Amino acid sequence: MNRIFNNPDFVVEDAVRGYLKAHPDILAATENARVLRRPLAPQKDKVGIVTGGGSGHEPAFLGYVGDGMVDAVAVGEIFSSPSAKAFHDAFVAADGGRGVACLYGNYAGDNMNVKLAVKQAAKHDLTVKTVVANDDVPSAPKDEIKKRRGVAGEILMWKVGGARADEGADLDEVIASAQKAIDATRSIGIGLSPCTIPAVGKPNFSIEDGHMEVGIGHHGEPGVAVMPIKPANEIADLMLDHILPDLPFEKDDDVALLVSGLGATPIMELYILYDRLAEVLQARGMNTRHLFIGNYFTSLEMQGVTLTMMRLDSELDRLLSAPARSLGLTRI
Amino acid sequence: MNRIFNNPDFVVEDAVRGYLKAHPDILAATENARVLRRPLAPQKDKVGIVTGGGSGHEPAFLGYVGDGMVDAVAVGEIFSSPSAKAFHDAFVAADGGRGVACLYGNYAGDNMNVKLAVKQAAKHDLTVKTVVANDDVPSAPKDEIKKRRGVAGEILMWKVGGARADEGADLDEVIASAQKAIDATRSIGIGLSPCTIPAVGKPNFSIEDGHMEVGIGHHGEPGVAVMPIKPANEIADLMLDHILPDLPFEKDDDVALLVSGLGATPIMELYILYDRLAEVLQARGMNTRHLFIGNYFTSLEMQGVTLTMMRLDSELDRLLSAPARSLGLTRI
Amino acid sequence: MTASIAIKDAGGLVVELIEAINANRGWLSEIDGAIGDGDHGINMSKGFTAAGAKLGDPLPSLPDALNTLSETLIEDLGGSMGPLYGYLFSSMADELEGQERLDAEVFAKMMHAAFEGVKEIGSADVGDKTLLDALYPATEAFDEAWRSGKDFAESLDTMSAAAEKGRDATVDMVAKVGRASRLGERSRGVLDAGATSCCLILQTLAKGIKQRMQG
Amino acid sequence: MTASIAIKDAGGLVVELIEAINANRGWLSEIDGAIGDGDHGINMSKGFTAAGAKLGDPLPSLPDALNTLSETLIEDLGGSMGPLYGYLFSSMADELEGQERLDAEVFAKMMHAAFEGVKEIGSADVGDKTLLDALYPATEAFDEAWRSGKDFAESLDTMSAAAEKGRDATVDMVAKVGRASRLGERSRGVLDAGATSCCLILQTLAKGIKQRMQG
Ligand SMILES: Nc1ncnc2c1ncn2[C@@H]1O[C@H](COP(=O)(O)OP(=O)(O)O)[C@@H](O)[C@H]1O
Ligand SMILES: Nc1ncnc2c1ncn2[C@@H]1O[C@H](COP(=O)(O)OP(=O)(O)O)[C@@H](O)[C@H]1O
Ligand SMILES: [Mg+2]
Ligand SMILES: [Mg+2]
Ligand SMILES: [Mg+2]
Ligand SMILES: [Mg+2]
Repeated sequence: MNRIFNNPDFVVEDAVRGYLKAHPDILAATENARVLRRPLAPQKDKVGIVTGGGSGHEPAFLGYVGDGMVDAVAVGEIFSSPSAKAFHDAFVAADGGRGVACLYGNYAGDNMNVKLAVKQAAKHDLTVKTVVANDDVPSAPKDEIKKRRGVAGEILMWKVGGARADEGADLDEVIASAQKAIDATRSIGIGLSPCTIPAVGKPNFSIEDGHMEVGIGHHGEPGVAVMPIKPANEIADLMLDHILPDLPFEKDDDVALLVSGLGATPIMELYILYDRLAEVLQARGMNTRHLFIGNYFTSLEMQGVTLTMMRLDSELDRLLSAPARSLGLTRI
Repeated sequence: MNRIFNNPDFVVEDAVRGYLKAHPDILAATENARVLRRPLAPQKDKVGIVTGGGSGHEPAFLGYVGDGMVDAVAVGEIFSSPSAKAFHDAFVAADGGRGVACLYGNYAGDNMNVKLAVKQAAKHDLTVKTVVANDDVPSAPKDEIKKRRGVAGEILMWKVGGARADEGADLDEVIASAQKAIDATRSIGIGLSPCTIPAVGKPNFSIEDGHMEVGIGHHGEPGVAVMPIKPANEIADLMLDHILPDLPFEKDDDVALLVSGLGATPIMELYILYDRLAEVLQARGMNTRHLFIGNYFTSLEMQGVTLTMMRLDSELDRLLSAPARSLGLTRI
Repeated sequence: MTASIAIKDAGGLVVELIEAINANRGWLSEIDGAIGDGDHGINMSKGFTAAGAKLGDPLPSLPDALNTLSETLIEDLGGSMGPLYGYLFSSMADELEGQERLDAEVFAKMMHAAFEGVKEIGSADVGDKTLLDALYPATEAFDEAWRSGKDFAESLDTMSAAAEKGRDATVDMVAKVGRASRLGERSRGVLDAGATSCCLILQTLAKGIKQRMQG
Repeated sequence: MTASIAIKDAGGLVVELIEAINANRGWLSEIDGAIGDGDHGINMSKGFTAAGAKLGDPLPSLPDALNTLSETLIEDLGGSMGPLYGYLFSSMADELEGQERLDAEVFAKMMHAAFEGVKEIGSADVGDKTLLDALYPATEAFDEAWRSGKDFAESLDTMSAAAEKGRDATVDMVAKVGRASRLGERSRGVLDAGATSCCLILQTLAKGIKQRMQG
């Protein structure tokens, strides 16, 4: 394992300290070392947006704290939910008096910790409502859609929720828009190599050389199939075959597209993939109105890629277009 | 090799096509498939800024085409100089009538091809002047400074040159500012794992597990020492030990800092490193006025990191602050 | 041998739990690596070690020590283990409230409370290949042994054996919750990490209580 | 056996060069991998193959074929090989201008011109562990063999042997230019990739010329 860290048990602490030193204009500390906030948060009379999750997915989650995005974030260990207290303290850091929308991903740990944190907040009359992202198509069949994991679709959900809150919407309206966003979003990941948590010191799973895992999760959760690597164009087709029929996405749909590397995939390969995705979507009569290509939601140094698509209505389109400024996503 | 491509001999073609489809607002095609330009280029009465280099370093080089940055770029094969014709055609694409500044990195192939291209351009009365970046400290001793490679310092040179051209400066002034920029810049890379060119199909060199190569080049060119990996803090110290005395950087200097991953290094590790860099620079009384952390100049899926520092005077400070908009670097 | 121990002197049981977890850190992660993400030992070790640093000297009473452990897990650890083991230990501590001695009756209640606590927060069922699959048979076995006339120490031995049998039975189960559940049939054939740590915890508790009864 | 070949029928020599490069693509990259970046075979193969596609049918004359190869390398290939081999082949073609037959005199001039062309654009010296270290001894050896009374074919054989000796001598050299030069002493002990491809090219030319003389 050839990696850069000091004490493997404190990589998160060390990295958070670096983030705070590097970006004082975007990230501010709170009393809880595992909670960061926008310098402007809590913003009076705006619904607070909170998220949180395990580390190792940078720029997710803390990189989406910013204007028009997330107000406060709870930071977990590598690939592990933040504590209930961290979520709770993030709620407090984000609350401007109109309640807090906690928009997070569907993982057992996050579910439990958020549940405890929301209970705790209620004791202090802080209203928190939640939307749990479940955009990862291969993680469960459609009739068990509530079991699906949340992946890079969360970013679009935060963008929508953050923009809606900026418009002055109340908590229920923000929650409704964020829920609509994730309900209209589908993702799939392809894994090409595993990753190593520094404290573990060895890869968290294995993929045979020359093979790819279709439907892999952000922590290496197994996918639906392992097969010899196909050419980029066929990988693109395969990914679309999984997500297009699931929503379904159809002719004349306006869509947002997010292609994210999992960490170690060369950026040029994302563009090789996009070249085909664009071709197919155009041939199918879909209209890509928002496009994000890069390392938006990673898994340490895993190789692979995720594709996320959202079907837009005029509201989602408007909210995705609204200005935002965070480390991971900026709209001017 | 678990990677995403179609024909390994056409990864550059396929990726360039993807870039053009993805970012029509930032990148425009030219008649030469290996030359991209800003949609606004050639801009009348502005000195044109051109760069070029091998592919596999994304977002370098094409990701720095944009307003306030580079007007046209010549795109080479993976890790291989663009052809003389590509450089020449990029000059033509960038020329708004006041000449072209070709700001590129010191590699044998680039030197030869630029030399041929400049000759060719002169035949058509197109004046091209060059600055060749040589910021990579470990690549040659100080008394052979002209032999040093150009690495991520090129990005800061493009930013300075692009901003100066935007101010309406003439060719000699742009060249002088870009030269000043690179003369005030020092870099060093640490390599932790090799990378694989798809068409080669196996790693381009090897680093023993648990070891790091100090002073490694962007194509895996050997560094000055291979040693067991040190903790992040010691890596930071070691990097500073190489570059601070070389310029030298001193107390009360205003500096710009760029920490770039080589492709597969998790972003959080760059921040772990930065945490220490910031501490040392502050202790030494230096003032970091511009900071860039991320995958700014990569080497496919290599693991490792480069550190680049520029000592600022008021002109360089002003030019780095000027607005810019490109895929790799945006300043509002 | 007395059939109970003094609660206020038994805070050391938590120290022994911490030691047991740290000693098995690598093994627990390895088990988690087969069908999970390979961090169970790290998670547990980090949480338990952090709690250890807060126990203080002299050691607090058993319920205070359990509560310190629980709070540290819930507040600082996160993950799944924070809430799950946090609830497990606070539920145990709750049953010690108002007690001076830990005897078989109290221990039986602690086990039931622990089981209910984990079940409530985690919404998993027995058979889902989780730590419940060590906890539940252990709870039942202790009850039955005690009711059938075995003494406290013998009942603890029966419980330890049942925990181990429960743990080993997870090999044949298909995971229904947690990360491993996405594997479906492919999750069969290996131990569950949480059941393994739970078995370890229960056996360490049993051993520590028995030692204190002898002392 | 005649001591010259008809230039206008000899465009096939370039086809043979392309075939030789493609057949050795992997080997050339492997050599480059030891102290360079492992792409020499890929670079050469891509450039030469692209030129092959432009040669047309029927094949052009030797100088036209060499110029097509040169232009393709310079215009399309890039890297170091584009300019270096581009100049090498255009310099050779220049010496064929106005000639009808390629004999030993003309070939000697081609070799000298090739050497000067590569030296000019690359600014490397003999002994720097580059393709010059195959090209220079080959040029000298051909000259000397011809001057000492050997016939064209024998002189070509002498040249081929010298190119190979020059190539092998790069093993003991320390690279002074190109990527490998950063290795310093560590660049000693292995072949230079460019010298290897250059030797291959010269030997393929020699063999092709000899065959045409027999035919
Ligand atoms: N809902 C649940 N109820 C009980 N135990 C659970 C539940 N979800 C997961 N577990 C247990 O957690 C263990 C994994 O723990 P750990 O690896 O520390 O967390 P994570 O899965 O977040 O990496 C599993 O082996 C399983 O026993
Ligand atoms: N200045 C030069 N003059 C002559 N030959 C050179 C020069 N620079 C490099 N070479 C040759 O180029 C070869 C490497 O070619 P190649 O691998 O295709 O290019 P790159 O180094 O750009 O990857 C070296 O082995 C050497 O023989
Ligand atoms: Mg985990
Ligand atoms: Mg090369
Ligand atoms: Mg785990
Ligand atoms: Mg090479």
